[in-house]
Amino acid sequence: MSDVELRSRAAAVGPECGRASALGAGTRRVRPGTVLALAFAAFLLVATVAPSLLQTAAPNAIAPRDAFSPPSLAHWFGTDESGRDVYSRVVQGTGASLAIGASATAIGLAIGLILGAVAALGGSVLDFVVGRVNEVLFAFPGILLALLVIVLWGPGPVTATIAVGLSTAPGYARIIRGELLSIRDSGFVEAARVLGHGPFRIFARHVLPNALVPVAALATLGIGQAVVWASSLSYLGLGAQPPAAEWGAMLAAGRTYITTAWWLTVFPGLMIVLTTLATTVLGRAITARDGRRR
Amino acid sequence: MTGTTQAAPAPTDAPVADVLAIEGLRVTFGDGGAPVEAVRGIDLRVGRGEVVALVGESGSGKSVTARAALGLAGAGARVQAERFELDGSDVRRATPRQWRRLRGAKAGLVLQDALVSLDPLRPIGREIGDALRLHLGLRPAAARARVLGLLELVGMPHPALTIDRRSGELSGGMRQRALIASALALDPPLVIADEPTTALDVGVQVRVLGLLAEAAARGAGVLLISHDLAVVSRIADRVVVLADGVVVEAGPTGEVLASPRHPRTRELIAAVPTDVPRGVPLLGAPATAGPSQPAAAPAVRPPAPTGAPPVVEARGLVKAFTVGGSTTVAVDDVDLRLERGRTLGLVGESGSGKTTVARLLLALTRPDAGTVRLDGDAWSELPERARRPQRRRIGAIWQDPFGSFDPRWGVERLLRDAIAAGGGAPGSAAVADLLDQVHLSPDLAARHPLDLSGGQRQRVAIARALAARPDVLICDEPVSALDVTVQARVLDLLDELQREHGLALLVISHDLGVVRHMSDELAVMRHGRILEQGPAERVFDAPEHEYTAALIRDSPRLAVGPDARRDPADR
Amino acid sequence: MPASRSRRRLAALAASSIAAVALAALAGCTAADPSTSSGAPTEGGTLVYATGDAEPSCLDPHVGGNYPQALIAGQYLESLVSLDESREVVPWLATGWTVSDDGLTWEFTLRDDVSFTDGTPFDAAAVKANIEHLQDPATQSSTGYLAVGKIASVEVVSDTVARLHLTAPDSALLESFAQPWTAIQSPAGIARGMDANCQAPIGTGPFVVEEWVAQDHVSLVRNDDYHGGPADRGRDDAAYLDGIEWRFIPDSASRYAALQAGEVDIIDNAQPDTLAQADEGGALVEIDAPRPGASNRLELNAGQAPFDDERVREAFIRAVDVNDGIDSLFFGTAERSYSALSSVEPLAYADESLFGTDLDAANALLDEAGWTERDADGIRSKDGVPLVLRFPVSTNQSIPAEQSLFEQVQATAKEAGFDVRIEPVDLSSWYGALFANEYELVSAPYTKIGPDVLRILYHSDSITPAPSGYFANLAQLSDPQLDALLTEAASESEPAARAALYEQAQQIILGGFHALPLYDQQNHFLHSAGLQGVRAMPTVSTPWFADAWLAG
Amino acid sequence: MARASRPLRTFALRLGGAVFVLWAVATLTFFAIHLVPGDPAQAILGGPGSQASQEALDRVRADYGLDQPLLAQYAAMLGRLVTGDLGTSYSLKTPVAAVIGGQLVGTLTLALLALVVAWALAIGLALWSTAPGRTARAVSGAVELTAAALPHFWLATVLIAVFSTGLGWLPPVANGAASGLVLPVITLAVPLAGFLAQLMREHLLDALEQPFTVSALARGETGAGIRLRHALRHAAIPAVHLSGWAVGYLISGAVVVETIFARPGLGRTLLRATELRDVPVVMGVVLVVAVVYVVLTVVTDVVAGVADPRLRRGGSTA
Repeated sequence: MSDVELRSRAAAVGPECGRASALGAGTRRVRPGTVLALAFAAFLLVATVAPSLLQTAAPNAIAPRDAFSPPSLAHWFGTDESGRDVYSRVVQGTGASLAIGASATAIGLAIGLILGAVAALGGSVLDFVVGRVNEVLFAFPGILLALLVIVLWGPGPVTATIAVGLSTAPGYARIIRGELLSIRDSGFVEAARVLGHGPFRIFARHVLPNALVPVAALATLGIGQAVVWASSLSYLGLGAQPPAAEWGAMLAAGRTYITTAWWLTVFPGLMIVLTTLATTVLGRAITARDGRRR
Repeated sequence: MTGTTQAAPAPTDAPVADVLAIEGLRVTFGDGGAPVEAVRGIDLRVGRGEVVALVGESGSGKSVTARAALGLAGAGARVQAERFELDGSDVRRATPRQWRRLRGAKAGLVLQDALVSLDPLRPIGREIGDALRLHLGLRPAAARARVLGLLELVGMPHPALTIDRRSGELSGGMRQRALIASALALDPPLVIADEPTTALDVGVQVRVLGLLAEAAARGAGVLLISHDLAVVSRIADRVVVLADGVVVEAGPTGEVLASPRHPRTRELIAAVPTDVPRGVPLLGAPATAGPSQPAAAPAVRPPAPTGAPPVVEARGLVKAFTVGGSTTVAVDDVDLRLERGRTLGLVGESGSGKTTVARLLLALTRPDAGTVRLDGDAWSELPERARRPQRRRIGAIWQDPFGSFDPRWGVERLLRDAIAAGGGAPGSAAVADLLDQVHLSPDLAARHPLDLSGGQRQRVAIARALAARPDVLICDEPVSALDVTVQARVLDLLDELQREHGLALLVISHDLGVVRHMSDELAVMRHGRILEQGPAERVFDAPEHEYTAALIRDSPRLAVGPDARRDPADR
Repeated sequence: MPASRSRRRLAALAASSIAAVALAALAGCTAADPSTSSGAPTEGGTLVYATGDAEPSCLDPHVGGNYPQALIAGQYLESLVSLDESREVVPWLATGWTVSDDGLTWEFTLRDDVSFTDGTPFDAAAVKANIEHLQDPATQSSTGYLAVGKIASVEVVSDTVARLHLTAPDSALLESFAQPWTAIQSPAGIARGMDANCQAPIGTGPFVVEEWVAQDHVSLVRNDDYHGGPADRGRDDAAYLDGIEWRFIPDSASRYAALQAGEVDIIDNAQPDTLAQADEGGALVEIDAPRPGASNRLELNAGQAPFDDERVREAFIRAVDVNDGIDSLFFGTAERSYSALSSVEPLAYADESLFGTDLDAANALLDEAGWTERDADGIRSKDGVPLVLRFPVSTNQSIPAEQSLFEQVQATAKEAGFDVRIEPVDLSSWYGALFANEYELVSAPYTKIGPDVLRILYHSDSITPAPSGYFANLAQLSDPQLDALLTEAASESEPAARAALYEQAQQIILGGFHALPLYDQQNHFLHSAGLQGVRAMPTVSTPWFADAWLAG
Repeated sequence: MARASRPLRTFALRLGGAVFVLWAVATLTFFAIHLVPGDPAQAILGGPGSQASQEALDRVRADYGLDQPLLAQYAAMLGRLVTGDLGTSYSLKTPVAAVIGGQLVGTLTLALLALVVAWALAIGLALWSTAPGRTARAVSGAVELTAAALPHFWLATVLIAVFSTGLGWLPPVANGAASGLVLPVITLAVPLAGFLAQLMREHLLDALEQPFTVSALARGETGAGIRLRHALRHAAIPAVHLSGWAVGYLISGAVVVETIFARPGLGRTLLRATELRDVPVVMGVVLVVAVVYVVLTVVTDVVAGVADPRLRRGGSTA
């Protein structure tokens, strides 16, 4: 019997008992994937806080003579064009990359939150205005935004981060607005008003927390995306500054040798993907818990 | 209204061949390690032209049984039966492919809410036509013609227009008709209707039942699933009462109603509020009730000296909504008085403006005209800032308590929050006490509403409302989402609490039976206006307005005599 | 494939007959070039050329005047003179020339049998028009403008004789006229105005600009009436090819892939790693033609601290180690240079001893110079000022391998306590940083024929920026003695004396540790074995297709 | 009559909104670019490193009104824009309209094809992710995320290495033929497909939990039928709303893709113009992109509205 029928059981017996819908959906149970994700997250944490614990070599020590050596026991991920140990650089790059990813996402979220909140809670006029502002941001090709920011303040991780943050903001704004609207009109906000709670308390205790849960899930996706974005800037030669070992930059630099030395791009790329995977799985875990409740 | 019925009504007294024959049906959900047995060996028979009502509370297994009859119990379910025949063919070993051929052709399904049971993105014509397409491979044009016929059959107004509408664009009644039409598309020998009338306005209820009765009259076997004995008793030839996955009682409707043998059956009968006079508890002592000590809430206030202003008084309330250019008047010149310790019932069909009135009284929306006064003082005119400290005095419970709980909060936190709002000390003692007042065990405090049953949730909602020590409780459709038995207990609880705390209640419902049972005063509302208002008994016994009369006539009551199921058909 | 060795052999052969050299050139400059053994040339076919250089914003090399323009202009424009493989000046549009004793008057005799592809005859008037066009500020010429800077006026003696009056002797004049940036165009074409002329300049060359599809390609078609060419050309007739599709493929990997896929017949700016591959593969043929003029080198900005102190400059040069890097990053396709000039320049002076790596010496020098304090990372500082070297890198100008090499410079310099800050930026920001004098290190290639490039790069006059902010002396080397030498050399027509002067000049530049030479300006072409008869012009190493053909 | 005026009002709002957006985009770009270091006059005179003489600079400044105060220049620019004049490119000396006109088609073809392909891929992925069994969902989920996490430049290089250099099936760079479009389109489409699929699968799963799937099953509908005829529509609508954003995303991607595959197009024009500080061209490209975006959002809103009448009541603003 197809799984449609399995899942539809939720709806089938839904009206009768509230918890069936929770049982019904397969997405909504803690999965082994979550455990793996946590493990990887732990690795990232260590790599950020104390990279030296994980490194097998000095990340920036050059050794031109053994450049381009493929993965081996000596160099797990091989060496790059300057003979630096790719594995150690990948570990080294974790901090920088996550910093870019996280802070870019943070910037995007912050702006998005402000715009979204104003739009959702500020009345129809503000909503319209913010809507346009959002469209303006949307209408700007993200890359141009990035280029402008970079030529304005010079290249480097910071500007790259700002650029990426800015260009992701409208997306967040739109989603947050939607969330806030649905919460604003929800029964529990009404109930809180009836109990005589003030608007700020309601916003702080009910609206915001509930809006943030799905947003958190978004953010997890955003981090990986931001790193990828930054790497594209590095490809255009505007990303992190050498010799900083940042995944995006490594990806961009290694690209030249993709046919001769695959390991230069594959491993940093893998880290980006795995990070996105891990964060997303964790994000899903968060929302799954929340999702049961809506 | 039913228009052209083509097939000559099959004589009901003719020997009936079973379209559904089930013996020893067991359904177990192997969720995780501990398998849950939802249905534990029931026998069920539906003959041609026969309406069989499968009645029971939530979790009694009735819906699972119905699904099983369609092979939709779910992949997680294990279905066993000694005998399982659909229109004569054994389906115990049926493959998914075979099931698909049976569904729709041999058995049609009518679900509760057509708004979600029909794909909101597809015109109903297509939805109905699907069955034809799937089983007869009809070309769109041919299918359309057939669908139009079906819409005629179910008495859909202007079929030619409605056929291209989506369910969201239709009224509840029309939707339900469409849904039934899709179930009848291939004129299946068996029609299974799962709560087809729950939460529908009584008028619509009657018409829907009428359609099912007609289907039976045309020779189909109808399996009608409901928690409300009163509703099904209208048209059911036989009643099968389920409890905890077993049949506790079965027999001709008349007999079962006249002389119920099993306590669960009696409970179901007793739970029907219609015609039970005000103040008489429906189910005697609440089943879940513990020893109810005197409440910690303030003692009953003395009934207000006559002449004292009503707790809540609304004068000339008017509220209109403008949705993109078009304006609709939701509430039109409404006057209401809520006296301390008494209950005002407000009844009307969906869309009559009941809820808007509630929101106006709660000062959640500003009236365009008119005022609401609280204890004679200004209320609706107050600036929100000034009103806020007073708000706790008017509590509210809604049809969907779940939606009124912050999804992130557990029972305890919900109640503490409310107690604090009422100026009380939010200790766990207070929480336990509140739960006790609504006859819930204190250890529910630790749970999340998600893990509570519908009835328990509504009790928690009531507890939260009480926590703020209100003078007035506004109940908007407090029970319409609940099983009758649960509904009965909640109603009894409200009564009890009113007596304890001298609350003034406003009970809003589309179900006149409920309102009448609860109310001292009664107001009938339609199109935003109060049609008539007065002492409950008077309004109910001698309705001044024809509409009121219709409401009274349609409100579900236990039918007496086997011919009961005829009457809806001739309207 | 040690190109340099073959070049030296060439220098030796130089005396022998021009045509022979031309052939030998092909033999020498190209790895195992089949064309030497191959059969008769075949007519027809369109060659697809893929360039990695930026797309010019104007096809007229008079305007602005950069290498991308030179590359393509060489196909439809001709110069007055050219160079042969031994870098001797040989006739082209001018059949001969004489110079007065005071070196202030030059007389050029012109070919009388040439006309521009618009029918305008090529004559002295045309030469006059072109030189004036170069000198007109409205033309916005930078390279050609400098080349003809000393010409006061042009006198049309007859149709075939043009007399040039100079303000000062110019020993580099002929070399200047050999450059594509001074190539001769139809006066009628120039008269059309800049916009039209930029779209399709009209020359006398073997091909004619047919159309220019922005960002995609320029189509060139054969000039059927073409005859002659530079004196060292083996033939006299029009090109074999029907035309050339000149494509712009900025991404090196794609460019190489396109060549492998046979989408294009020849690419320029071939990357070291792909050269190495091609070498193994054998299906592709390489032409290694280093650009003349300056070598690729790091300029040390002596205009401000810390490099205003020679000891610090020497310390830096002693500290960095690039040899291994060059080997590994360039896969042996580039040879370390120890000269400020390209190795193709006969007057290039190299002194390897100045550039030996010696970390101890470096440290000693820095201590001596007062950069004694060192922080946790080992970065030195003096009076609290850290030893920071800002190094803006133009991502448009430096290939990945070079940028990686800079990272290695960064890493090795750090050991001595230098904090090298590599700043990858786009071209505009790069110039911006230079103009604002916000750099201590910079790599700025400069292509020009002849040692006179030294005057442009190291004469103190070149420190004072043009109104636009541009200045060429990025080392900000200001040395009266050097200035004198360069000025004198520029007007010294006697070869031996001239050579001596330039050698002294280069000794000052290198000896003062003002620049760290890396390698010649890399200029590698890769082409399919099917393409034959290609040569790189000895002038500025642009490809010459008039004698190329597509075999089979 | 209130009913009659409504579409008019909404149209007026839309139009007003669109104009506002264009104005804002123009303004932002104008001032942003003028904040950027680099002298426009120099950009005009041969770009970076030009040795233009003082008089030349002065003349150009006068010609292009660069000696005017910034606000005056801004006003002049707006004036030109209103008359539909995008000005003249600094570096190419040709009308911006012509410069862009030449590139627009190429980029739009690329972007729209990529959008279509992305949609196809996304639908496939999303459907796959709802297939029976945990593994399908897990694997497809991983595939979606990986796809979404692929940088264009990396994907492009790999595709070239495999399909051009390796297998020799497809040309590595644009050539008039359609085959030259394949790799660029795929490069652009895959990461986008990753996004869309993630979005759709969530809604797909939700839709499959709706009661109407039960009714459909009860009619004898097949699992596939449920997915294609019912669930997919529900999943598609939110994704359709994204299309506007998607085009912006694709054009950003086009910068890289067009560079790698040597395709003429807006992306490269934009990149080059920014590097050369060619203000008019940057402005022109941005405006064109904005127009495309605005038009597309309107279209998608209409499409979504047709697909789901519920959206027409109380339309969304942001």
